[in-house]
Amino acid sequence: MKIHEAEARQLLADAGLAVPDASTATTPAGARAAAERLFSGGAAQVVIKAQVLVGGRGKAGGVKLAATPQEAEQVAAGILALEIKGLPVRRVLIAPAATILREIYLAALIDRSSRGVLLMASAAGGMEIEEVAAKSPEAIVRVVAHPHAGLLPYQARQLGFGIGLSGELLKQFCVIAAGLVRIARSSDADLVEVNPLAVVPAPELPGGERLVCLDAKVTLDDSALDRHPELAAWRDADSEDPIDREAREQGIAYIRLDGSIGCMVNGAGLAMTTLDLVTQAGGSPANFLDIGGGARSEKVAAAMRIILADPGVKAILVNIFGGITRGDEVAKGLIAARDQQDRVVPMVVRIVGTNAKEAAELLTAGGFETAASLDEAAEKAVALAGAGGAAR
Amino acid sequence: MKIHEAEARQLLADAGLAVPDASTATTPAGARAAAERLFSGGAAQVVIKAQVLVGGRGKAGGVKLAATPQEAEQVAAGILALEIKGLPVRRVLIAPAATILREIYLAALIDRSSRGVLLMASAAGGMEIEEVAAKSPEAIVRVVAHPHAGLLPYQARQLGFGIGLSGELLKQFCVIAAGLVRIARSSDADLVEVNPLAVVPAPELPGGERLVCLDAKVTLDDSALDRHPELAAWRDADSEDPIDREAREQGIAYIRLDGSIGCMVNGAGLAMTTLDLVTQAGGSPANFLDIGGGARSEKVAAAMRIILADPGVKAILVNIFGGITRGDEVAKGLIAARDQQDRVVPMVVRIVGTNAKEAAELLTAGGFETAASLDEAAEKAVALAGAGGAAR
Amino acid sequence: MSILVNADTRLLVQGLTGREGGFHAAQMAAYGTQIIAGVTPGRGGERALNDTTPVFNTVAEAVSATGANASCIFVPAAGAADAIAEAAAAGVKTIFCITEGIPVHDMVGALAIVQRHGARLIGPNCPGATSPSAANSGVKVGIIPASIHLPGDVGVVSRSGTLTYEAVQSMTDAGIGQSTCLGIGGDPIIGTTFRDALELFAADAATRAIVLIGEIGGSAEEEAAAWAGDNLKHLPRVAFIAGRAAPEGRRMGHAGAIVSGASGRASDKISALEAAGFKVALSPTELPRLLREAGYAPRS
Amino acid sequence: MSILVNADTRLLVQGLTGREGGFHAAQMAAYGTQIIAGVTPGRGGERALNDTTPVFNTVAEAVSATGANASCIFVPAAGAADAIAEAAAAGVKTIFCITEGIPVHDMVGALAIVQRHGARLIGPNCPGATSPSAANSGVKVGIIPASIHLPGDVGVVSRSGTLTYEAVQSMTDAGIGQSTCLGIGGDPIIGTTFRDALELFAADAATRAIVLIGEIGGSAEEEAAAWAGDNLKHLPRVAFIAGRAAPEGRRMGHAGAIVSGASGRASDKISALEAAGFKVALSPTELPRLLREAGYAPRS
Repeated sequence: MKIHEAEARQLLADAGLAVPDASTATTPAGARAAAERLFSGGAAQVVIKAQVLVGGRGKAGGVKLAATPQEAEQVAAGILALEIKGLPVRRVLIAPAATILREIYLAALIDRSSRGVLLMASAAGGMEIEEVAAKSPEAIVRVVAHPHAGLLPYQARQLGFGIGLSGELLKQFCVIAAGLVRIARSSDADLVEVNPLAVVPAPELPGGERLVCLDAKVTLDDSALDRHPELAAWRDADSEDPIDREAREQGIAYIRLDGSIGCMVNGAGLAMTTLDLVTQAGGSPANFLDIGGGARSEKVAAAMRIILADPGVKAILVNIFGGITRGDEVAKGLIAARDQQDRVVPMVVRIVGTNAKEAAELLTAGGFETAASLDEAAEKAVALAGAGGAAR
Repeated sequence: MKIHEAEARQLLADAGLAVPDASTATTPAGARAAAERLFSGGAAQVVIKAQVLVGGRGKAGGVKLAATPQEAEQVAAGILALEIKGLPVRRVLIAPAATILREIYLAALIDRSSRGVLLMASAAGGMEIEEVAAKSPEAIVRVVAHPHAGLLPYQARQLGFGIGLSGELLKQFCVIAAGLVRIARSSDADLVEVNPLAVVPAPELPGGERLVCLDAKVTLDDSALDRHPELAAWRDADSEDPIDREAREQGIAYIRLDGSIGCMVNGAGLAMTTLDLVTQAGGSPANFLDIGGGARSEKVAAAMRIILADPGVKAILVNIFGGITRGDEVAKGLIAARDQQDRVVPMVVRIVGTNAKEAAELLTAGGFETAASLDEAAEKAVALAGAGGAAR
Repeated sequence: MSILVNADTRLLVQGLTGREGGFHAAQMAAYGTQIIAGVTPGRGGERALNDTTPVFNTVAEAVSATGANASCIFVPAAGAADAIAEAAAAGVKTIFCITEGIPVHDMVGALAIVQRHGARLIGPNCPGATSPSAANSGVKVGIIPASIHLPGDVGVVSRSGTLTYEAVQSMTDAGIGQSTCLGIGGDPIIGTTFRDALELFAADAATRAIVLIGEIGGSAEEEAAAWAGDNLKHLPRVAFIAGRAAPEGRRMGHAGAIVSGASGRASDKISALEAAGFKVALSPTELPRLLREAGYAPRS
Repeated sequence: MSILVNADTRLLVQGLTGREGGFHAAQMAAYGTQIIAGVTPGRGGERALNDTTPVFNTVAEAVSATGANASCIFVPAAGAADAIAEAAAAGVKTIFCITEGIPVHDMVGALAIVQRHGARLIGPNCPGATSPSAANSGVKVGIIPASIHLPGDVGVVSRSGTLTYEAVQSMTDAGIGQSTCLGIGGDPIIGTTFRDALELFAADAATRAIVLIGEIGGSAEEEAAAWAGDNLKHLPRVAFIAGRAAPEGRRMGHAGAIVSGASGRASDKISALEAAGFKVALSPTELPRLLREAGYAPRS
């Protein structure tokens, strides 16, 4: 689960890291009030940032400066009227604009290869890390945190020296790096990214510079949300599609796509394969949908509702390989679902494995179109979707 | 550093463990007031416990029950008048008396052999663990906590099942066992012991029983006190001998003994050996004293003051094997110390190793009695102490 | 003979008294697996599987009483990482974790404990492994349906569940049997990787060809291909990668299946595997034909 | 030839730019030890030891630039456990920690990391090790004064500092030289135990007799004796235990030196050592005589 910058900053601040004071607002007037507080607190300029769960908001005009409360209100009004990559902007963050001397990239993330929490740092902050990785991979310094003890002090120093820091900045960097790992572990986050981690003037300190976290991106592990109700409450239900929410609540993995063939499959790998074969057969899948293992007939009916809620669906392909899941349960669910449906679309069903024979009898009795192999099912589905099978 | 039961209970309570509410008092009237609070809170009886940093206070009359506030005042007066193993009782703890169904022993301690935090549990609580170890060693269940992750849930279960717990009590036990390890790690404690961990009636719970920590013993790691100022503040300066305090503040390891020969040595092992050889030569050491490595002349003078503060000292043996420590520095310190001294006692000095020659010249010029070998030094010291060399 | 599970496997089932654990343990036993103990904290002293199998409170007790050398874990997600650590600390050397939805940070810790004790974890969120055997009864650990297997000499390794069944069924239908069929699980952090599995198959005299079934996300297929290019030249090898049609940035069901930026794409995996001498199928049904084209022929 | 330190030792000094580190590194170099690098965070790029030795910010850099294979740590107590972990993680296999006063829980963690990386720690709070050598220059790591040593073939292992010097001096005075003289440290949690040291000496062809110098507290001497009784029969062996006169329950300077209840008493240790064939001295000065009585004769 992705959380907004505002909440990610709060996690950092709660961990004692240097994050500039900021507020959020859902209205231009609110943004003005927030800006007034910051200006009276000594800010020379404020930055107003769209809170949306997609990247690239800067290029989309979602991040702007303002020099007065009035300007902040106008700028916020503009941003709150935006839609960025299809997502409406419902909230903005208002923070003092910093004088940035240099930008650093720093992130703690779950890493598959090392099977641990990987710290990545680069002196080339501000840009996307993928860009740095492509242009100058040697500029990225990596350290894997200790699996139980977190980031050890020597590891933090290795990272900091690795990107050329020293003295007071190095010390601050080490505190922040260890803090990111602590946040990742205590919040069960897959990713805690600070970009930019900015070097700003600090005349009061030896060296005259300090580090502040100017942006933060945090992705939480869905499997661990149960034990963090306070974080789960941050789910942005407003920006979640109602159908996506139903799927989540039913324990169904559902991703809407742009095509016309609705797919219902058990197992993520098989579901991806089904999409691949539909595409290969010249069709265009309307969704990824995994009903999971051992699904009962009620879940099958829910999956059907979810698929049909997409008006683009012109045909449905059901592909079940029974293992834990019993084929006859799925067949019963399909029959029940069809009876409840308002909208009728052609359907091809392929059920093999556990209780496939019982399923076949039920389906034949119910007049369903069936298929023996996955390839055949994909071809039939494409044919059923007809001319509408191409991308909408 | 040992801390009192009252503070140990606070550490447990702060960690969220079940510890009965208690107060401390330094006067009988204070004890009465504390008891009044507990009686009005529903206690049927209260227990009044001497707060002293030695074992065996129960047998010494330092733990007593009272059924009324008046009785609590009288009992507290009696206990506050006690001296237990030479230590005056300056404070008592007043807690509700529990109805104990069974007693369990549980401790987390630094274990040399496994080089980790060892958990020890026994269904035979209430007695000293050494006694259980001697009588029925099989009754003690041991588990070594993970070096970084603390006590893992399965380890806590192993301990609990191992002493015959199940159901609700097992769950509570697991929480407490993990809590002791957490306290040991977060407070840098060498030992966190709960004895008894009592099973008491709890009609409100399934099973009708629950666990409470009725006594607690915690020893903190002296080497880590610097990073726990809040715990270091618990040092019982009142019950610390002023000479012990001076030694501690000077970084000198000093233990007063009962004999007549004061010893000044560099290195703990060599200091113990010096005591052994003095004893073997028929003498009786007045102290263990290790001036540490690299000691300068000021520290030597401080050590001399500390030794001479003991009126039982009739002779002094100085034994220095120079490595980091320079022999001439020690010799200078001895000369300076002698000049400042009120009391003159005979002294034998043996300095070998780094700068021994320079030291010998200084000592000879100063008219000190010297010795070549440790054995010779011990014999000379015993002779110098004369008839007074036997135990006082 | 096979990898990971065989006639010497003395299996304990953690969570044997649960619904899932009990059901699949019965299936395993029916296939021929020796199930010699169960562990459910608080149920020690009971017997399960029609009164044939003792249940213990702790894995340590179970191992010391029965000599179990492998474990299959059906413990709910909140306790599964602890169950893995318990098995490893008790000296179990081969640990299958079927449970899905284990928090990933729990797995980081559990895997470090597994390594510390010199054990091997398969999974989590994996279907297990089956070694069908013509000579005696086969052995299966986990939840792969018994019906899809045929004794043989092709090693199958896969990140997914039902897709594996699909692939194995198509092999069996074509008369191509398996030495061992292994599901390594679809989570980002898993105990045994594709490369680990290939190393095991390479050292197994009974395995004469390899089928690798991967999917988008991560770079485990690329890492396995890099190793196989140098070390697996002696074996015919084919592969299938699911997710060619998957959009970027969306997690396709499996926590591990996501294309992020330039990494995890099906096309890169397919290129890497082809460069390492794998023939890559466009559908699981093509695998039998490609195996033959790669030079594999079932023993008659 | 010796144990732990020898002519192949390529030493890095953590804390080389500090007062203690600099002083003792110069002493070591003068004795013949190859000091090839120093590490002090923030001082990378400087040179130390009269401009002969490069200083690095991290151990990893130092190892990769110089091929150091051993480290000697003079870092203050608050950072010493981290320095140990850093050395182990950078691939240094033999790590001496001289620092005293390291919090014991820090050591629990550091030792686990040392073990995880397959390294060996000696200490902390130890004087180090010296391998005097007649053939070429000797090697010493740590703070043992060079002057007390004589090349020879008696292995010395001890928990204490100056007591060791006392014992070694008495041997040297009597014409008995040392293969290696090792101080394992007086803390409760240490990396290399008496038993570990005896195992190393037993495997060292150049060691023909053993001197063990123990003290009250813990049971490391008993554990070493139990092993030696079965495995050290071929070597003459003598011991000394400090603390016969120590009272119960008081910590005698060393954090590890305390008699608690029935454990840690000198008498038990002496009995255990005698049962394992050690001759036990009443004073360090008796060690040379007892060595000879145990059948040891210096090679002429």
